[in-house]
Amino acid sequence: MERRFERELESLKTSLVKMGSVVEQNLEQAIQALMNDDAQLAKKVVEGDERVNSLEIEIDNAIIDLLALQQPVASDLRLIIAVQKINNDLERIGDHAVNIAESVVDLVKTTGEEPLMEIPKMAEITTRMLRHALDGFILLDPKLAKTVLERDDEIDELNRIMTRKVVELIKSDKESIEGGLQLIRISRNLERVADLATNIAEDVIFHIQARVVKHHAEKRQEAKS
Amino acid sequence: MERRFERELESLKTSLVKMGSVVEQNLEQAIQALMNDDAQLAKKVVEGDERVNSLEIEIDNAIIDLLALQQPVASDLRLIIAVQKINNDLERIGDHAVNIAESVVDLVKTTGEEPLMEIPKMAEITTRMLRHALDGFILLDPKLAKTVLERDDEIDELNRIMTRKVVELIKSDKESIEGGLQLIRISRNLERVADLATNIAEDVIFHIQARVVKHHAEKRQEAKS
Amino acid sequence: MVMQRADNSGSSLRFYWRKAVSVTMYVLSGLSALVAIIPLVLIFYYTLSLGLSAINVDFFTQLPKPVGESGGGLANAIVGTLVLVGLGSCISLPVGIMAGIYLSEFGNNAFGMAVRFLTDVLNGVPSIVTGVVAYTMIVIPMGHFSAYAGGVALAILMIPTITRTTEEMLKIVPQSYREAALALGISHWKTSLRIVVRTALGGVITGIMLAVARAAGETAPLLFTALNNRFWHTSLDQPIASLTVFIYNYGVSPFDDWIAQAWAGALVLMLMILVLSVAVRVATRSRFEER
Amino acid sequence: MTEELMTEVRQKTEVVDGSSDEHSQKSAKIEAENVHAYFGPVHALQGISLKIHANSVVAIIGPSGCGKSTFLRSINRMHEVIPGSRITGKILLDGADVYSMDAVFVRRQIGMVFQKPNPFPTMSIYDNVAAGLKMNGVRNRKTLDEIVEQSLQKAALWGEVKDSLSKSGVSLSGGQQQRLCIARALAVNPEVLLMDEPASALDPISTAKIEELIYELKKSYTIVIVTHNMQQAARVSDETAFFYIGELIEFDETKKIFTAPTKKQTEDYITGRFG
Amino acid sequence: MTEELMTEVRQKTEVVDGSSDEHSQKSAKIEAENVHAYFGPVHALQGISLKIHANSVVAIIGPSGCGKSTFLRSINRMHEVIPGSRITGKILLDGADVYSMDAVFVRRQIGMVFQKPNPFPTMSIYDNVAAGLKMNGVRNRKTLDEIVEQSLQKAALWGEVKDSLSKSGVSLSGGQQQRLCIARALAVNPEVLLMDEPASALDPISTAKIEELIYELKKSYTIVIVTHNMQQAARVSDETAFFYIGELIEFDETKKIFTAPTKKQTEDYITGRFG
Amino acid sequence: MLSHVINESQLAKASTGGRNVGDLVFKNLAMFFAAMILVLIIVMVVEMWNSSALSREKFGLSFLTQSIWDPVQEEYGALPFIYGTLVSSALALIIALPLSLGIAIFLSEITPPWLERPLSFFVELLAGIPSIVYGIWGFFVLVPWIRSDAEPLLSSSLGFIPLFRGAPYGIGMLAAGMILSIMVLPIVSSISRDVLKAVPRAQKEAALALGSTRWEATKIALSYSRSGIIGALILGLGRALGETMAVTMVIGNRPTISASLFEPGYTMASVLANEFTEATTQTYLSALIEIALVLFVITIIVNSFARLLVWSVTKHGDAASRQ
Ligand SMILES: Nc1ncnc2c1ncn2[C@@H]1O[C@H](COP(=O)(O)OP(=O)(O)OP(=O)(O)O)[C@@H](O)[C@H]1O
Ligand SMILES: Nc1ncnc2c1ncn2[C@@H]1O[C@H](COP(=O)(O)OP(=O)(O)OP(=O)(O)O)[C@@H](O)[C@H]1O
Ligand SMILES: [Mg+2]
Ligand SMILES: [Mg+2]
Ligand SMILES: O=P([O-])([O-])[O-]
Repeated sequence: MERRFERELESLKTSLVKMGSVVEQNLEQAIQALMNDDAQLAKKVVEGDERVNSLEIEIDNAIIDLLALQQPVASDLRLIIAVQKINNDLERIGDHAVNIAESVVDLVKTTGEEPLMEIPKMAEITTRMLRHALDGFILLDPKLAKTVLERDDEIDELNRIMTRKVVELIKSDKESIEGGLQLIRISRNLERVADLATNIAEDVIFHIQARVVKHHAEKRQEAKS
Repeated sequence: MERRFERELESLKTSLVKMGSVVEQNLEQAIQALMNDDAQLAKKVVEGDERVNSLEIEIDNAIIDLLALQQPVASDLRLIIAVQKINNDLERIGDHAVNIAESVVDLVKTTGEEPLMEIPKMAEITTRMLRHALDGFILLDPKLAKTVLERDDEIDELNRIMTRKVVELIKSDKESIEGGLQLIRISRNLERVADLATNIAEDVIFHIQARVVKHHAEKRQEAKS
Repeated sequence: MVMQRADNSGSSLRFYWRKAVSVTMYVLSGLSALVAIIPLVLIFYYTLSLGLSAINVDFFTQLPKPVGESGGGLANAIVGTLVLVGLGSCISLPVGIMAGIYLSEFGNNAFGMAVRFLTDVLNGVPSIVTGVVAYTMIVIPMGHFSAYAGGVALAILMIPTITRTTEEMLKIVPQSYREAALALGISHWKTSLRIVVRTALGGVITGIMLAVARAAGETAPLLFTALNNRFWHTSLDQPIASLTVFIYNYGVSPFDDWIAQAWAGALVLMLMILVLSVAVRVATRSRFEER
Repeated sequence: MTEELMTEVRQKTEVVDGSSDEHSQKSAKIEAENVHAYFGPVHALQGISLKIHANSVVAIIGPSGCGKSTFLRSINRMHEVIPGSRITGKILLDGADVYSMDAVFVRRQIGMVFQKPNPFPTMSIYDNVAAGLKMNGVRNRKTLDEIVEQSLQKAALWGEVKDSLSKSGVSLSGGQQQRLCIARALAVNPEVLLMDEPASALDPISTAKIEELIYELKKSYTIVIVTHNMQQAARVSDETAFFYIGELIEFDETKKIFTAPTKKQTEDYITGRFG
Repeated sequence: MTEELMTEVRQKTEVVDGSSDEHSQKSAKIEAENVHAYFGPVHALQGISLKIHANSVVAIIGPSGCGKSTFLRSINRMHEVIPGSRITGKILLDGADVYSMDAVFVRRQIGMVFQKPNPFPTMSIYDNVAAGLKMNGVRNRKTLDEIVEQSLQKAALWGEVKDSLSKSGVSLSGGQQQRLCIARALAVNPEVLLMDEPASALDPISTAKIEELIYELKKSYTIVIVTHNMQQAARVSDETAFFYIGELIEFDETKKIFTAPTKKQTEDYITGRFG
Repeated sequence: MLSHVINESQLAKASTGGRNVGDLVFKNLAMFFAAMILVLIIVMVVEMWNSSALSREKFGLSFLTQSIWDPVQEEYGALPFIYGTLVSSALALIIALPLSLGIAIFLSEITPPWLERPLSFFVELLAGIPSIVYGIWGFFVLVPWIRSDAEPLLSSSLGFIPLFRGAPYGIGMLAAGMILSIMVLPIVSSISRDVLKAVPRAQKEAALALGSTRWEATKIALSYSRSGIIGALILGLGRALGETMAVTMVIGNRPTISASLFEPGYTMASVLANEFTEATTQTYLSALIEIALVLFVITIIVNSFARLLVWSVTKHGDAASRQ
C-alpha cells in the first residue's frame, strides 16, 4: 500500500517537472524567436508567462498544504524545500524568457540588423544548463547537477565579452544604440538564467545530499574552520 | 509560560529584521556611494554582501529546523513561509545593491561626469518602498504593505524614462557610452529592488491576511470566476 | 453484491424475533431475581419475627437456664463466640496476611505456586474436616475439649480466605505504584508495606472481615473442639460456649422457648456480623476512596 | 490560500456554526440539526448543526471534554446507552431522522470503531468479523466466508490473517486488532463509519496503517473520526470540525483550518496556544 | 545542514554506534557501555553504547518493542526489578558504574516518570510529593514543606494546587497528575530524570505543558525521554537516539536526525516508510 | 539549598544499612508464614492418614464401595455418604445456576443504579448469614412447605420420573438440595455480578454498535466473563460439598441410596457432625476420620478439576484480561 503522502509528494514532483518543461519551452521559444526575428513567437512567449505564474502559485500552495497537513521531515522535507526553491527559480527563469522575448519584439521593431555575436553560444550553454539541472532533479543525479555548477563562469565570461563588443559596436555606429542595448539586455538575461540554473542545481544537490552548496557555502565554511 | 516554539519564532523574526536592516543599509550605502562618487564606500558594500549571504543561509536553516522540529500550522506556518520568501527577496536586494555598488566603481573609473537624471528620485522611492515593506512586516500592518504595491508602477515608469534619456545622451555624446550603460544598469537594478520590495509587501500581506496577492492573483482569480 | 444479499437476509421478521427474544430474556432474568429473593426475604422475616420476641435484657446478661426452666439468656455464648473468633484471628491474621504478601510480591516461583494451590484446597476443605483435624491434633493430645482447639479450628478456616484475598488485592495494585516507589529510591520492604499494602488495605480488610464473619458463623468445627459450656468459662483450655452451637442445640430441641432463643441467637449473630463488617468498612475507608 | 481555493471551499462546504439555523438545500449523508446532548445535568452538546457529505472524511478535534465523543455517539444513537443521558435536536441520515428509526437498525447503517481495539476475546478472528452477520441470522457458510474475506480485505488485514482465521482475535497485535474491529464493523455493510480516536492506543507504525486505511475506505464510506492528534486530523480528513465546550466553533475544509482558520479559538488550539 | 552545523555536531556529540568500543575522553553525565539486557531468553538490548551530556534532553525513539523502555530502565536499575531479567555491560553515572552501587541509592540520583500518571492513590498531593523523603527518614515538617513547595513549583504545578495540598493526588486531571509525578520525582533531588512516554496518556494541551516543562527542567536536570511520538521527540530533545530491535541505529543531534539522518532505517522510520 | 537536606552519607546509611537487611528479613519472614500453610496441610493429611489407619486396614477399598454403616456390628462403608454429598451438591448447583445468572444479569444489566446498590447489598448480606441459620430456617419453614406443597405437586406432575416418586417426607435429598441452592445463590450471583460488571463497557458497546439487541450484547458479556462465572460456580460447589449443619438439619440422616429425591439421605459432613462425639470405639472413630479424609480428597479433586476447567476456557480469556 503506497502511502497517500508519498502519492502527494509524487504529484508535487510531477507538477514541478511540468513547470520546468513549460519554462524550458518558453526559454527555447524566446531564443528561437530571437534567432528568427520572429515577433509572433516572441509575443506567444510573453503571453505564455501567465501559465508559468499560475503553475508557480499552484505548486506554492501545494507546498503549504503539504507542510501544514503532512508534517514532513528529513528527505521528504528537503524535497519539499528544494521544490519550493526550484519552483521560485523557474518562475524567475520564465520572467527572463519574457524579457528576452520583449527584447526580440523591440529588436524587430528597430531597423538595424545587428549581429548576435556570442548570444547563440550563450543561449545554447544556458539552455543545456537548465536542462541538466532539471534532469538532475528528475533522475536524482548529483553528478549531473554538478556539471551545471561548472559552466556558470563560462557564461559570466561570455556576458562580459558581449558587453565589450556591444560598446565597440555602438561606438562605431551611433544608430545601433537601441539594438545594442537590447543585445546587452538579452545577454544579461541569459546570464541570469544561467545563475538560476546554477541555483536549481544547488537545490537538487541539497535535496539529494543534504548539503547547502549555495553561495559556495562549503568552501566558505572550510575556509573558516 | 511562553512556549519554546514561540520564542523560536520570535528569534526567527528578529533574525529577519536584522537581515532586512543589513540589506537596507547596504542599499542605502550603495546609493550614497553613487551620489558621492565614493568608490571606497561602494567597495565596502560589495564586501558586505558576504554578511547578507550568511544571514540568508542562517535564516534558511532556522526555517528548515522549525519545519522539521515544530510542525507549524496556520499563522505560524504562514509566518515561516513569509519569512522564507522575504529572506530570499532580501538576499536578492542585497545582490542588486552589490550590482549598483559595482557600477559605482566602474562609473568612478570612467572619466565622464554624467548627470544622474532620475536615479536620485528612483533611489528615494525604492528605499522608501523597502522600508515600508519591512515595517509592514514588523508592525504587522497590511496597510503599510499595501502602500508599497501602489508605487511599483511609478518606478517602472521612471526606469523607462531613464533608458530613453540615456539613449539620447549616448546619441549626443559617443564617449558617454560606458557611463550611460552603467546608469541603465543602476536604474534597472533599482527597478528590480522595487519589484522585490513589492514581493516582500505581498508576502507580508499573505502572512497577515492569508491571501496570495502575488502576480495579482486576486484580480486574476476574480476575472476567471 | 454479496453484501447486499447479506443485508436482505436480515428480514424484518428476523428483526422482530430478535427484539422479542431480548425482551423475554430480560423478563426471565428479572423473574429469577425475584424467585431467588423470596426465600432470602423469608429467612430474614422469620429470623426477625421469631427471634425478636425472645430478645430482652436477660438474653444478653444471663446464663442459659437448665431444661424446663424458662427465661435466661445466652450471654456466655455471645462472649464465647467473640473469644473464639478472637483466638482464631490472632492465629490466622499474621499467617494469612504475610503469606498473602509473600504470594503476591515474591510468589512467582514453584514454591509460591504450591502454596497457592494448597491454599485453594484448604479453602475448599469442609469446615467439619478442620474440626476433625483440630480434634486429632489438639483435643486428643490434651485429653479434653478446649477453647484453644476451637480457636485453632477457626484459624484453619480463616487462613486461606485471608491469604488469597490479601494476595489478590495486592495483585490488583498496579505494578506502576511499586515501580514508582522503587524508582523514588524507597526500599523494597517499605514499598511493599507502605505503598502496596496501604493501597490495597480496603480490600485486604474486606477479606479479613469475610473470614471473621465466616468463622463467627461456623458451627461444625466447634462441635468437637470447643464443644459447649452452659456456664461462664474459666479458662481457655476449657470447653467454651458459642452462639452457633447453642442455636444448633436449641433449634432442634422440642422446647418452644429454646427454639425462640435459637432464633434470637441467630438474629444476634447476624447483627453482630453485619455491624462488624459495616463498622470496619467505614473505619478503614480511605479518605480518598470516594472519587 | 488563493481566492480560487476559497471559492471552492465555499461552494463545497457550508460553513455552519452552532447558532445558525439556515441550511442549504444540498443533500448530505449526515446532517445534525441543533443537537443538544445531556448527561443528567451536564449539558455536553449545546446545539450542534453540521452537514457531512458522502464519501468524505470529517475529523472532529477539540480539547478534552469538549463533547467530541458525545457528538459521535449521538450519530449512531450510542449516546442513549449511557444511563441518564438525553438528547434533543435532529440527526438525519440520508434525510431521515435516526431518532425516529429503530436504534438497532440505525447502528447497522452507521458502524463504529472505538478508541481501544475491542475484539470479542472469546471468538476467533473469523467469528469476530462474522459476529454482526450471525446475529442477523446469516447462516449460509459460503455467504459468511465471502463477506468475512471481503471485509478483512477492505480493512487491509486479509493478507496478514488469512492463514489463521481460527485463531483468537486477541492474539493479534494492537494495530491488527484495530483493523479487525474495522473489518467487523464493515461486515454488516454500513454506509457510515464513526471512529472515536481509533489510533490513540497504537504505535506510530500501526497508526500510519490505520490512517492509510481511512483514506482507502473513504471511497466507499462516509467517515467521521474523533482525534486528539491534530496532525492526524490534518493528514486524514477532508473537513475538520473544531469543538469547544460543547459547541461547534468552526467547520471547514481541513486545508483551510490548518492554514488559515477563521476563528481565533481554532487558530489558538491548532497552534498550541491554548489553555 | 550546513557544514558548519555538522562540524559543530561532531564536536558536541560523539556519534557512537552499537558496535564501536572507542569512546572519547570527554565526560558525560550518563554513559552506557555495551549494555545487553535480557528477559529470560529474550535478548532485549544488544550492546548499546552512548553518552548523554549533562543538562541535555535525549529522546529515544523506535518502533514498539525495540527496547526503548528496557534501556531507560537499565539506567536506574529498574530493569532488574522484573523477575528473570538480566543485564551486562556498564552504565556510568558521572563516571561511576551504577551496577556497583546500591540500587536504592542509584534510584535516588536518577528519578523516573512513567507512561501513565501514577500518584499514590491513598496519599494527598502533599504526601505524594513528600513520599520519597518521608520514607527515607526526613521528618522535619519545615524541611518537608519547603521541598514540597519547591518541587511543585519546578513541576509548574504549585499555582494550581497550592490551596488543595491535602486533596487526593488522583483528584487531579491527567495532566496535573503527571506533573505531580514529576514533582514527586524531583523532591528526592535527583540529577537525572528518566521519562517513559510521559505524555502518551494525555490530551494535547496537557502534553504541550509537559513538553514545555521538560524544556524548563533541562536547565537543572539531565533528561532522557522515551516517546512514541516522533514530533514530540523533535520538539523537546537536543539529541535523539533511534533504536531498532534492541540496537542503537543512530544517535545524533535532533536537528540532524530530523532533517538529514545518516542511516536509511532512521530515515524510513521518521518519514513513516517503515514496516 | 535543598540538595543537602538529604546528604550523601545519610542516603548511603539509609540504603546500605536499611535496605539489604530489611528486604532480606522481610522476604524471609513472609516466606516463613507461607511455608506454615504448606506445613499445616501436610500435618492435616498426616494426622488424618494416621488416625484412619485402623479403618483403612480393616476395610481397604471396600470402605468406598460398601453401603452398610453399622456401628454396632463395626461394619463401615461410606458409599451412601459419598452419594448423598455428591447428589445434594449437584442438585444445589442445578437449581442455583440459572437463578444466579438471572440475578447477576438483572443486577448488572437491567437495574437502574438507584436500585442496584440496595439489591446488591442485600445479596451480599445473605452471603454472610451463618449456615446454622439456614439450617433452622430450612427445618422450620422449608421442610414443611416441601412436604405440603412441593412434593405432592412434583409427584403428581413429574411422577413418571423415578426421581420424583415416593412419599412426601419433606425431609430428604430434595430439601437438602434446595437449602444448599439457597445458600450458594448469594455467592454465585454476587461474584457473577461482579465479573459481569467488570466486562469492559467497550465489549458491550462494540456489540451494540454492530447492531445487536441488548440481549445479544449481554450474551457477548456472558461469554467474555465465562471463566469468572465458572470460578463462581466452583466456589458454590465447594460450599455445597462441605456444608454441614444446614444439611444435617434437613437431609434426614439415613445412610441409604435411593433413586427418589424425596427419600432421606446422608452426607459425609453430616455423619461427621452427628456421630463424631458419639464414636465410642477406636474403629468407629477411625472410620469417621477416614470419611473426613475421603471428603478432603474429593475436595482436592474438585479443586484441581476446577482449575483445569477455568484454565481451558481462559486460554483466550487471559489474553483478554491483558488487553
Ligand atoms: N458518562 C458520563 N456521565 C456524565 N458526564 C459525562 C459522561 N461522559 C461524558 N460526560 C461529560 O460530557 C462532556 C463531553 O464529554 P465527551 O466524552 O464527549 O468529551 P470528548 O470531547 O470526547 O473528550 P475526550 O477528548 O476526553 O474524549 C464532558 O464534560 C464530560 O465530562
Ligand atoms: N517483562 C517482560 N518479559 C519478557 N519480555 C519482555 C518484557 N518486557 C519487554 N519484553 C521484551 O523486550 C523487548 C523490548 O521491550 P521494551 O519494553 O523495552 O520495548 P519498547 O521499545 O519500550 O516498546 P514500546 O514502545 O511498546 O513500549 C520486546 O521484544 C519485549 O517483547
Ligand atoms: Mg472522547
Ligand atoms: Mg516502552
Ligand atoms: O459447615 P458449617 O458451615 O455448617 O459449619
